[in-house]
Amino acid sequence: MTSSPAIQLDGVHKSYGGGGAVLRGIDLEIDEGELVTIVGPSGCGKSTLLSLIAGFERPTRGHVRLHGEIVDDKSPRERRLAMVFQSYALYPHLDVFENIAFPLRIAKLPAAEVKARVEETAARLGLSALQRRRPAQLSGGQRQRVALARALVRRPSICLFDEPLSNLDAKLRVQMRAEIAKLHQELGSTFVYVTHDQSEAMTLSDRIVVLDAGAIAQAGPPMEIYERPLSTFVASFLGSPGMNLVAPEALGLEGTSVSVTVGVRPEDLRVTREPSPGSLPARVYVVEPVGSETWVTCERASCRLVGRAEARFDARSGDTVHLRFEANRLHRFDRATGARTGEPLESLAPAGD
Amino acid sequence: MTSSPAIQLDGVHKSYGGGGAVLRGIDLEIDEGELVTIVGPSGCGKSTLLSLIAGFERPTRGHVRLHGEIVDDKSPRERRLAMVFQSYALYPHLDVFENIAFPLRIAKLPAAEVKARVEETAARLGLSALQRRRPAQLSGGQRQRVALARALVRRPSICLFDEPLSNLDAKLRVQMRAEIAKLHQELGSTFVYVTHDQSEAMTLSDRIVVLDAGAIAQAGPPMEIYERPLSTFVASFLGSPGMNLVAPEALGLEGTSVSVTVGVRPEDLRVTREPSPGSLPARVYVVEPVGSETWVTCERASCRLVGRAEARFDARSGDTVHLRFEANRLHRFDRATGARTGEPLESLAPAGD
Amino acid sequence: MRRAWLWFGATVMVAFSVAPMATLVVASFRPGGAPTGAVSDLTFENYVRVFETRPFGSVLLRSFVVSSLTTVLAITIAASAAFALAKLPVRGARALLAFSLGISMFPPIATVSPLFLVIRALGWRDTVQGLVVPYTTFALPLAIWILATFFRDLPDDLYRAARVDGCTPWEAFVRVILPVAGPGVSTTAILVFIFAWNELLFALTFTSAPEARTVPAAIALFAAEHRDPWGEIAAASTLSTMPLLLAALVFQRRIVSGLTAGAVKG
Amino acid sequence: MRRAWLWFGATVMVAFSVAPMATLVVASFRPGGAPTGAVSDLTFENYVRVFETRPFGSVLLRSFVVSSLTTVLAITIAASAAFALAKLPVRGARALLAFSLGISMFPPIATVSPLFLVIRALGWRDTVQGLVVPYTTFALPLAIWILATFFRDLPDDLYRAARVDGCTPWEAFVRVILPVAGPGVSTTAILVFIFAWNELLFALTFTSAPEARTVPAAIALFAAEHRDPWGEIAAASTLSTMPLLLAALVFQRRIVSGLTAGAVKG
Repeated sequence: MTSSPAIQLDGVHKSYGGGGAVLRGIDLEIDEGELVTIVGPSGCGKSTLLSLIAGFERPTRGHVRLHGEIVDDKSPRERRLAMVFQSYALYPHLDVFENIAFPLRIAKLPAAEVKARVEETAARLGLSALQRRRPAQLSGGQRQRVALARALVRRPSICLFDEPLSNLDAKLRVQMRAEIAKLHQELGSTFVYVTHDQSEAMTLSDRIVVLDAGAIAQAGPPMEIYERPLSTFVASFLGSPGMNLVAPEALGLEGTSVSVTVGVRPEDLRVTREPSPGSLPARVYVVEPVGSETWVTCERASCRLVGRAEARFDARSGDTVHLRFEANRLHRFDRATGARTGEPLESLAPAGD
Repeated sequence: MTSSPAIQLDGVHKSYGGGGAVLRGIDLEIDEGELVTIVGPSGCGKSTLLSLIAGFERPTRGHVRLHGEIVDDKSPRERRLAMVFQSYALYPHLDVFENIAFPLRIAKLPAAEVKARVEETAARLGLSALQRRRPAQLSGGQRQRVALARALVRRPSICLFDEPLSNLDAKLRVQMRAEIAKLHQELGSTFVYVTHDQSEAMTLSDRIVVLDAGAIAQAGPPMEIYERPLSTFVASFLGSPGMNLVAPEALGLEGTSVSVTVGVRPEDLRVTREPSPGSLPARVYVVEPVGSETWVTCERASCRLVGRAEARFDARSGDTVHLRFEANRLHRFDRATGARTGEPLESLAPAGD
Repeated sequence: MRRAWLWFGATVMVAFSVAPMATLVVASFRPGGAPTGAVSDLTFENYVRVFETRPFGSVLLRSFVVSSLTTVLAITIAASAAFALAKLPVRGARALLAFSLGISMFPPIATVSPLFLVIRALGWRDTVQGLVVPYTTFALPLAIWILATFFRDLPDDLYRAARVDGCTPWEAFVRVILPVAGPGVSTTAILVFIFAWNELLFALTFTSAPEARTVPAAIALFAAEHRDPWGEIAAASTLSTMPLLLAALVFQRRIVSGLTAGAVKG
Repeated sequence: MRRAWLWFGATVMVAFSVAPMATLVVASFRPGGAPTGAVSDLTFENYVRVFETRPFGSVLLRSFVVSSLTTVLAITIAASAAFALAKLPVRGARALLAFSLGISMFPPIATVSPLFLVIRALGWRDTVQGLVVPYTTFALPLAIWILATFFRDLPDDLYRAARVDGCTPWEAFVRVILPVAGPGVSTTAILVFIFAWNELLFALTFTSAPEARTVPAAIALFAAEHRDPWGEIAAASTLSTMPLLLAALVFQRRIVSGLTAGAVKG
């Protein structure tokens, strides 16, 4: 292990001829052995960031360093990273064994070692029985495993993941997610994982980097970002359903001197049929049962708020329900800039409606 | 309103030359004004089912009836349904107004009425300002709205949805889901909604039809299916994370004379650091924080179980944790057939470990 | 390395296609078509003679009529056929397309004599249809193939959406598929036009009247005359490329985007 | 309606391509090449004469050598160029491709005379390279275009994956792109081979020795002889289609799937 971070981005800009900048001054250090997810809506530049690290493109300004060394002009081959692609990118003319063996064959390893390492990796990913199949004969989940095996067979110190699970169905996605987390624990490699799915970012990461329009909106451990989002963008991006962001009046709060937007997470907003002390009445807009609980979208002071009710919550559109929340679960943002402006709104006393 | 169901499938089989059957004897009635989701993993035949209703294909055996009339030999044009496609299928050479107007123009409505109805529909879907844009200039969410508007402008009595939200990102998907539910309430049309996403099915539907390998595995209201799944397939398909299905021993239960698989939903399996009366010890496999709670995958008696812990649950892989559940939240399935075999396992007393 | 190849390729291309073309144009402006000489020698004499001593005006017209008719006919048939192949579930479509492509690949020199008997039997020698029908037949398979490739790239849902929206298959074709596949259709039309415009063998065999010839046939027969017609050949050749050049200039963007659609990165 | 069109189309196709082909094959087995007559009249006389009184063996060989070399050369260059166009970010790639396609579309009759001067100056008359080089030049643009279309359809990630796995661009091309695009490459190769095999005009102009001719040129010159060679023309034509037919039979599945890939539903 060296003392330099595994990956270091120094003021990386990227723009394509004519168009605006895709990445605007990214500074990021990723330590040896970390699992960092880069997350953001489509078009935020996250795939470009991965391309720059992988070496498919070079930064317009700034530098990419791997293990301390500037690699801007190095080809992907020289950077010796591994990568898992969204489309899997398996070689359709090769069988599973040869797909996994491909990087070793290119590296001209002796046949015996190739065989040993491929078989070990295949076994680890539960592919031993499929080694002679062609990619076309595999299911989506099996292809995903082959892609993982091909990336990991070289025992790379850095492995990049470009939305690797987004072509799988929901069930398999949750399962593979856990397996990738497990692989990371076992291998100790540095994983950089790009996704647009906040739930993958939340569950997998040591650290999340939220990108917004080519710049880092926030970076930190998942729960820190979740509990203390630095902007309305981050607040609404993480969590499902996302944080409610409304005028203070909608939550029965007095406005302070500055214009603020108040945020409250749906799970912190209890919806009940009966009023309770301090609860606020609201009209039901739509009710969405998810099995273990029910999400209720309500209208109040011309704002929509999503709150949580119990599993078999029975209400129809137009009914009156009651909302309750704890003041220390509120977030406060500047209405103009969207930036977090202070600690949760304890100073604002809930008012009667 | 007629007394016949809006859509009726009578023993519908569908097979393609040479291959096996894609649909095997589907019997289904969908009432006027219902919102029915057809859900299942990829390859279960749900898109074929929609194609048969829309009239792109005809059943190999059995009949499709719309409002009581057999329509097997009618073209999509004659069936007068509307449909929203996964790819949106907007006409790229027409602007938003003309896209929405297209079905009315084909029906040769007078220009003034076309204009009035398109503008009303565009307004309802928040597209008024975009009427002169081409589809290529729209975002994914806007395209989705145009596709919805084009389907609804004809005020169809039946509207089909073929995974309409699967190309949107998670945030927008949740938002559009609520809007579709709202549109259904307002319009009172019959909606048939195909999806592979169980959460869409749970939140949207009056009734869910779960398809498995071309046959109906279960049909009923969302909460009924969620709380009383008739097979392990349905049990594991609905809910996220899906139901744990394990040998009775893994939950410290005595096996009965028949071979059973026991199911428990992750939200019914509390994970704590400290033991409590009746709790079972287990080893942590992987920990996944999702913000509002933490999903913990544990290993016990060589089975994996996912349970729910509080938001900032701090455990590492290999730690020992404790599982607690209520006996009346257990489900029992026949191990061989996967079919539900009886009421929740109250008769089986939890045993010491 | 890559640069060296590029230069080598460019040189070969210049030597064997651009240079001959340029020589030709220069020669067309010189007395007697001498390829070299002083700049002051430039003359329009060859162009004048092409029209004065020969029926080159009617030859140009005939070429234009034959090529245009072939294009319209071939594209109309090919577009419908390609649409059916690409979007409707036609049984044996692959085999049919492959068979017809195979037919069109047989050496023209081998079919020209029996085809001549057919044309003569129909009394179509020196007629427009005597060229348009065989040209269409031979252009059709490739036109169908190219169009089907373009149509196939259009998502199926587009056609299905049009059907659900109340279109008959024909309406869906005319109102949705055809406009959306516009660049592909014009590209194919241009390819067919060029094929018909350049075709020599059938034109030479199926026409005998000087006025009924197309441009390539007329040029080929200049050489068969008693005196040396080099300057006139150059002038006629240059003239014959004019319509193509004009069309290329007018439709430049469409052709480039049509021809390179799907073939070039970015 | 649809059926009627189908029958009409089939009839035209039979009348103008299948029927002449069939006539030709029948005529090749009759004395003097008479198109009709009793079945008992069948003879191999025409075939024997083609080889005994003419150098048709060496003509076939020459055709084969020229076409094969053209194919190998054109595919090698075109595949690399198409790969660069389709997968590497080459500046001006579209314009370059469109320009070269444009060049290859000028009437061959217009370029044949100046090209003749080039060939004569290089001393390439009656040589193999005198045909292979111009053929390659003219086949290249279309070959690049078709191959680039095939390569473009391959996902970018495939190339990127090969690069990450340690390949140089060339290794990625040879070990991944080329094998995966196999059907497209063979289809293009066959098209180029057929073009070279059937080409008449250049072959006629750039060769004069009877042994240096290719098949179409040789057949064309049969007709210029003193006695009536109809039977021999038929025999030679039939023979000349044999290699194509054989190739078509051998590679049948590949050709069909290559030609119809992306063009036909299902």
